[in-house]
Amino acid sequence: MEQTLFYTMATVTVIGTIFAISEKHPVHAIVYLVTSFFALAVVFYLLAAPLIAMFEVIIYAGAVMVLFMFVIMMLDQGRPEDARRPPLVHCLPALVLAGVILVSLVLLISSRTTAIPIVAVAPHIVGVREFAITLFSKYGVAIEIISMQLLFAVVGVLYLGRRRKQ
Amino acid sequence: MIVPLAHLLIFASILFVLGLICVLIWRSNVIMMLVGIEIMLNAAMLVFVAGANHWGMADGQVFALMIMAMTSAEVSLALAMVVYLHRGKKTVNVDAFRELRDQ
Amino acid sequence: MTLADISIALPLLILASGALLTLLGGALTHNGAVGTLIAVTTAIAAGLWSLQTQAVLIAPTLGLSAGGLTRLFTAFFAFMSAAVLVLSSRYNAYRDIRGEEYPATILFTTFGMVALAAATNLMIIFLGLEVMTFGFYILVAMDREQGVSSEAGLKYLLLGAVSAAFLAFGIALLYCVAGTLAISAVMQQTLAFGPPNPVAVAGWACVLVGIAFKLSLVPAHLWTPDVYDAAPAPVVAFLSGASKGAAVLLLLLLLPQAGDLAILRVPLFALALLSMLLGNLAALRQSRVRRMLAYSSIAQMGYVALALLSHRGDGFQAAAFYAIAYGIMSLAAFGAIGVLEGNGCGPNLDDYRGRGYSHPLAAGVLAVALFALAGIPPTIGFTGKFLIFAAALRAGEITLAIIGILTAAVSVYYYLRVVTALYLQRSENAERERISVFEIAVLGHSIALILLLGLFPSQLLGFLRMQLP
Amino acid sequence: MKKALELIVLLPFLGAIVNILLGRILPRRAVAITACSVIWGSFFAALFAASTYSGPAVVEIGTWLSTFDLRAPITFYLDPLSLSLCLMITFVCGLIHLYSIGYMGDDPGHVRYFALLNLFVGAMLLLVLAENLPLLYLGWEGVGFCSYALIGFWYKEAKNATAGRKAFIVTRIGDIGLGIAIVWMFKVFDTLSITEANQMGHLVSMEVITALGLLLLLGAMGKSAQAPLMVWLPDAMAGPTPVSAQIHAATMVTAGVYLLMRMFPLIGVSTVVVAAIAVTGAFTAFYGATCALAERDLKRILAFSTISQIGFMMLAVGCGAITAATFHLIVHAFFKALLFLGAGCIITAMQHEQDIFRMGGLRRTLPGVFWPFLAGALCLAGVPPTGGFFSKDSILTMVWVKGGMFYGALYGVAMITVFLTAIYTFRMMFLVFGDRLTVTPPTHGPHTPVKRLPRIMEIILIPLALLGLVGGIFNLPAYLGSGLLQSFLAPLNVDGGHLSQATELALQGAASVVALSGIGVAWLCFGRQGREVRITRAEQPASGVTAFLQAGWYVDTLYQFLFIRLYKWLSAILWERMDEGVIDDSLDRMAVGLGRTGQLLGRWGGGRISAYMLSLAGGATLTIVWFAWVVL
Amino acid sequence: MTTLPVLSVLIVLPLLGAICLIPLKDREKLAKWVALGWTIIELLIACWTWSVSGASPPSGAPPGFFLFEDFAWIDSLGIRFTLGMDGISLLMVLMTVLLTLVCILVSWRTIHERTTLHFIMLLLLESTILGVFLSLDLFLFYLFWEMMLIPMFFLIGIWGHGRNIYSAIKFFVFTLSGSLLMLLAIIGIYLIHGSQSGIYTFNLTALIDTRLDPTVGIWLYAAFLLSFAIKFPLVPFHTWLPDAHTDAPTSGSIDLAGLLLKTGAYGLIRFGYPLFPEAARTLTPLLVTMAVAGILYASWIAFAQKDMKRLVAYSSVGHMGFVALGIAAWTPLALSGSIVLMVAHGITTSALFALVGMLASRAKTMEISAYGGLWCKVPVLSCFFMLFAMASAGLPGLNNFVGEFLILTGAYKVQQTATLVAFLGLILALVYTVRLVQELLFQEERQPLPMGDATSQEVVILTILALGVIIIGLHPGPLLDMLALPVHILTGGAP
Repeated sequence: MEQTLFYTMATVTVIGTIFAISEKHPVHAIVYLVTSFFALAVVFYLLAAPLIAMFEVIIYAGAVMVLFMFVIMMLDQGRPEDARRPPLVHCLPALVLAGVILVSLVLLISSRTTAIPIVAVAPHIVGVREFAITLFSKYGVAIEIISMQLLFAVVGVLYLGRRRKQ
Repeated sequence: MIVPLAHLLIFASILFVLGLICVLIWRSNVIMMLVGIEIMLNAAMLVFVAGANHWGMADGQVFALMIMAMTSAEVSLALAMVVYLHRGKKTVNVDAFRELRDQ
Repeated sequence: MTLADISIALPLLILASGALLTLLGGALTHNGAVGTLIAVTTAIAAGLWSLQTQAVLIAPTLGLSAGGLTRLFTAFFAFMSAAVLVLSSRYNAYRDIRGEEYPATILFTTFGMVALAAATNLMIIFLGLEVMTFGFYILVAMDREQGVSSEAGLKYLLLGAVSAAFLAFGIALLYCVAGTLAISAVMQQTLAFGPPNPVAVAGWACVLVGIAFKLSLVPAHLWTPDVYDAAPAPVVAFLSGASKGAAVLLLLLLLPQAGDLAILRVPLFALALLSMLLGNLAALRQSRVRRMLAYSSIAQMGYVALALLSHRGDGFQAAAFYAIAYGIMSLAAFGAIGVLEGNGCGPNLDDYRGRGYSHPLAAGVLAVALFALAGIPPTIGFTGKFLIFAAALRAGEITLAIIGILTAAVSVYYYLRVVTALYLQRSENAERERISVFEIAVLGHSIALILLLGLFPSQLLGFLRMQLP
Repeated sequence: MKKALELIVLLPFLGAIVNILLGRILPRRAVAITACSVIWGSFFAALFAASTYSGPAVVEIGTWLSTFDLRAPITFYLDPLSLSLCLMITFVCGLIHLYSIGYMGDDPGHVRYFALLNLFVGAMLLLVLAENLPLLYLGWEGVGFCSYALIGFWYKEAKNATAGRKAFIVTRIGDIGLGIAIVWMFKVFDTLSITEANQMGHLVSMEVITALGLLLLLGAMGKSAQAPLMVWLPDAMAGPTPVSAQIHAATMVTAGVYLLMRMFPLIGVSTVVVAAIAVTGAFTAFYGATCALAERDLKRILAFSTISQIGFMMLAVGCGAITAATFHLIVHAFFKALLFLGAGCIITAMQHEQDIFRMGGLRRTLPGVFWPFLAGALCLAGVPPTGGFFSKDSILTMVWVKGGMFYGALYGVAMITVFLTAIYTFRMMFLVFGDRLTVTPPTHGPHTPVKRLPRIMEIILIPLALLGLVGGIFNLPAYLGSGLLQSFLAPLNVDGGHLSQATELALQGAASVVALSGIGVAWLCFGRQGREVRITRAEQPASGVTAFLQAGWYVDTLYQFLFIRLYKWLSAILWERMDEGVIDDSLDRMAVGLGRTGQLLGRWGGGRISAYMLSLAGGATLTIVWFAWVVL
Repeated sequence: MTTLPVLSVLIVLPLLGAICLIPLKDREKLAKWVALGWTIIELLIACWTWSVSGASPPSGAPPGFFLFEDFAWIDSLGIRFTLGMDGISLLMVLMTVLLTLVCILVSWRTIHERTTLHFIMLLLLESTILGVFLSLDLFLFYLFWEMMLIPMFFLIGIWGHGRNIYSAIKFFVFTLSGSLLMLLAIIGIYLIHGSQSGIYTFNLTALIDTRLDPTVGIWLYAAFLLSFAIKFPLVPFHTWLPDAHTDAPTSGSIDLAGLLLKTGAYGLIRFGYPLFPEAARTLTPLLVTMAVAGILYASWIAFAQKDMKRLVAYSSVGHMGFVALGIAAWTPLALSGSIVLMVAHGITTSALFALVGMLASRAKTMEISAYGGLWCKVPVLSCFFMLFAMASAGLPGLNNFVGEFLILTGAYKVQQTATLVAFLGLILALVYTVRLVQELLFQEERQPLPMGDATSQEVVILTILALGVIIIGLHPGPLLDMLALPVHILTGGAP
């Protein structure tokens, strides 16, 4: 059951992403992407990370994508008549490079010599409590750092967004 | 573990590469490039979560959270810059910005 | 949180609170000088603290370390940022970059570097690196009067984000293999002796791509000239000196813990080779001084890669030494360029004509820095190159050493072009040099360091030898 | 003895130094007096040395080059040969110095002149007295330099300067031979001492000795203007006439002969060398005589005759007849100096006209010159019983004594040369002194030999004439008593066998007949009637044999084409094509190429973010693929 | 007295002098006198070292060295501040201080702008060159070896004329390319020695004992040789020299010809051969070929030159070919000859450059064809010119001859053919010399040039050099004695 759900969701994610990147219209692309992220959130959930799944939905599919949408609208990129796909010349090298990378990665990952040890203990669900303990004790500094970064994102954006002096 | 780790990793790799493709082909639209970067980072998050699940540790999930926070900061800055640049050139085509180059 | 924890984390705390204070002070007084003053004080305080603090290896609970390398580089970053702040004050006034955001962001960037330096696990490393880069995204684009500077910012940001994605993906793969983020464990398990683990190898490939971008190694170097060209000169000094140093430090934190580095040899080899060749060749006919120095920086990082590659011959020490050396040299070079530009000097080589006589101090510093970059004794650049090539030969990297030294010979040409313009060519401009006491102090210190560490590197070397056996 | 030797050499140098340093502030007369007095001082020192001479002596004066196994101190070797040459040199040079006072009467460069002249004498004496080869070489090059500077003394005319240059370079070619011989000798003998080397000949193979001998011969060829390096001497006449007399007739040009005589104990054992010397000498003697036959320039005639006479000396050396060679060398110095000084008088009197076809009747106008000149001519032509006759005859005799096909042929050549010598000598005599001045040169306008000569110039001719005429007493043939020089030089001689008095007399008779018949021929051609015809004919450009001879067998032209042009051409080619063109340009091109490559590499991407991305992704691809390749 | 580190003082003093001059930027007159005083002090110290050259060697000194100083420096890398003086260095040091004095005097009136800077550069150059001649530590040697390029670069570039920038850069890049490879070789031998003995050191005496694999030895030596050959310069690495000389100011030319070129030869003698005896022997044919080619080729080309300085520059290449030949022969005689010729050439060529500079400063041209008939216009200068030209052509009794003769004598024993060919070079040398003399001094004046005869200052300069020419030519004994011991030791004799 879970496996089936997982594979389904994985397929949805991949297809959604493919649609997103091949869609000529940015607004549609964002919508496909939101779909894909929802599916990904399900995968996270299946991987015993409910918190991350929540954040994925709230932050990514919610805030970030809305931000994108907002900017698209603001820059007036949402008009369907302007939208066109990138020409094949642009795609070809990208596809070749990406294809090669993918093949190599897949070969490496699926190699029989892959020696990621199978954990002996029974599948262990990481609970919110454990997550929180790890987050705030072990990686307390990381919180500090990331908070600084968010602060300075604000600073930077404000600085850039400030009207130029005449 | 519901599925083998390798499957998860391959899934993530596909996502990552799709993101890369998006970055590479959408030179005509910087917003789509940013979207591609988001996809790549999501792939990374997926790997972290898979690893956390595999090892039964929370570290990976924490890392995923950090990535999420970091990307949102980056995206906001990037979008601000796009808006700022768009004011000057009225375009989102990245290749239009090539005043800096070797003569 | 014990006292030891606080003692170790204090530089971070100082910098963070300093950044906030700067913002606050600027907002309250509407005077940029206050911000700068606070920022400089903070930076110096952080640097001093880290110099005097005890050598405690790992903080009990925070997961930060205070080993020798950490303290050395923390001080390096902190003093560097103080110097950059000092240099910026007049330059920014000239370029009309106002506000407390600038000093605060410098501190924030330094904060990232210091975090990276103190890291004991990959997460802090990653975050520190990203914070640093994030700070630079802002700094590079700060000069809003120049349209191109935001273009540079965009280029840096897009490439930086992609490389960050690579880095994250790579670290994730490593995590999958090792099951932990602690550096030593990850390094031991992913680069163990015996047949390599394919997933780990894939992870390392991605990590290398990310780091190549930070070090601006070919083929991930293309942003460098553009950013160097457009960013404010002190920012370039900081970017070139400190951020490269941080990237090198990252590798120095990781690689010595590894079991077997053999698998990384060929990629590093290629990166070093291409960077040395391309950097030095592309700089030859540059007409813009900053772009020339950008290519030079690419080449210099090629030498660092060569040093890292030669880890079996004390290459890590050489790399660490050279990272610091390069930091000081670029501080001097771009500091001097900043002063010259503040005096109305244009970006082209031709604009530098005769500045050696009309602006003797700044031009003198620039000339010494260039000779140092070219590796002419008795400068730190020479000693650094000497160490690198000694390491390369000791490790048996003879081919690369020979190519490196030949490209170094070629590189002399373009450094000399600038010196030529400064001293050998004439121009009619007879304006007086405007340079503040603080700038003189900073540039003077950097020159003194270039010469003194070049002639008497014993102490630094001995220290590095202890840290990186 | 040591003091005397030191004085002999040092005095001239002293004079030179004084004149160089102080010449500009000293009065004119003082310069001349200094110059002359040091030479005469040197002569008296030589006389003193001769009077106390008791046997060969090696005297070390000071150190010079000395390191490791190489020893070349300043050491003099006084033996009969060097002593007699010293006497001759100081005496003749002393006279010439005196003569110069008159000759250089009002020339502005007199300080330079006398300084160089003194320097020359010093160097020449050093050459003669040197006990080791480097020291000899020092003198050797020293005289070469002085010759160079003095030939080009009137440097403002390019021709003179060029002549000096030519002399210097051509002799330097010969010097190389000497130089190589020196280092080679040092290699095989481990010594540079002449006396020691002369005794070590048996230690090495004959091939080496032959090679050494030929190298020395090359040196001698250059210095003594022997074929094929004789081309410089006629041109050297561009210098002041006393210089020609001193350097290019009496002393320096005989240095080559002296060198061969000096080294004869070593090289004389090689038949090849000896034969080569003899052939060189005979051929050069013949060559010089033929050229002199057609030459019109008074000084050049004398120059060719010098070449020819030195050829005789070489021939003598080639026969092992050291005494004969020395004898002729000394006597030749007297009469040739005489002839040159006389020519100097004539030329001065004729206001620098040197073409003998434009002279005539000087017998009456310049009697004080004519008679000594006649004496000199008789000596040169070998008319008995002048000194010239005896010295030349002793050479001919020695050639005869050697016998055999080879030397027989050489004897024949020598006899022909004697004949030719008589002809050209008296051709010159008749044209210069005979009859009266007939032709008024169209270019020079009418000129009459009115210029009064300084008395001293004519006076100097007399002692030289006397010495030339009676020079024979130095070495009378056996039938007239003992040969002074013969016994004096005995230790040096390689005994060439004995000759009955009858044969000797017969040979002398033959020689004198040949010489006299030569004079006769000259009389027929250039005497009273012939003179007019010849002079008229000389107005036309020369043709045929005359032209050939006048051009010195076209040797100069040949060298011009073969060496000089080629050298200059190649020099320019090497510089422009090779040095600038290939070596330097290839580096420049490489530099430019590197720069261009760099430019291309820098333009990679052209500022487009997409290209930057592709580059980054490409790098990533390569890395990952490479890792996959390695691991799988 | 022995406690004072004289050699370090010798090196540091000019450096201090240069620093002292910096504040005198606008007081050029004073700066000149200070620089002069400083060089004279330097000269006196050098003479003092000469006076102790017979003294017994201090403890720890390698055989043959009578002054030796050794201080700790970068211990972790085995680098020490080791200086030593033997006869060869002494000679070179004397020449250096003398020629620097000459340079200062030559520049006295001819440098009109940035005078103080000029003197600073001269002092810096003196210091670094002295360092090269005194170092016994390879690292230290290399340090000075490269440092000396900087002042030279500025001398050519700032006060030069014509294509001075091109020439300065060419000079720098050329010489640096060679020396960088040498740096690799230095590190190489350091590592090999370290791995063999366990002691990592750059000390020359220690490194001499390194056992080298033949192939490795050859490669290392080749790198050294390349570096020295460029400095020498040997054909075909010589093309920087004519340009550099032609465009340099007089003092630059003097320093370049008199001192910089000598460092190449000195390096080969002091480091090249002793460190790699076997490789040097193997590569001797190469060195000999380059030497002989240099002698012939450069002398030949010199003939075609139209520019006086360029002609003298090419003649330098030819003379240095002789030096190289002597070194290649590596017999006591030839080696002493080479060293003597280094000194002799230093004096002669410097004098010629000084003279050419004096002429050019009057006539404002370097073209040979502009001159002519100088003898009657400037007799004193001409007289000196003749003297130095003849010395350069190897006239016996003058200094060059001593060197050339010893070289040829010594080399003939081991390199017969090459020596024979080298003899031809003597002819070629004479050919271009007399051409120069004739076109300058003799013949009619070709262009009316404003000319005054030598000033008293010029006479002083030229007299100093002329005395050198004549004294060495006639009485080389002291000089040869000075060299005897070190040369003996270098060529394998027991100390």
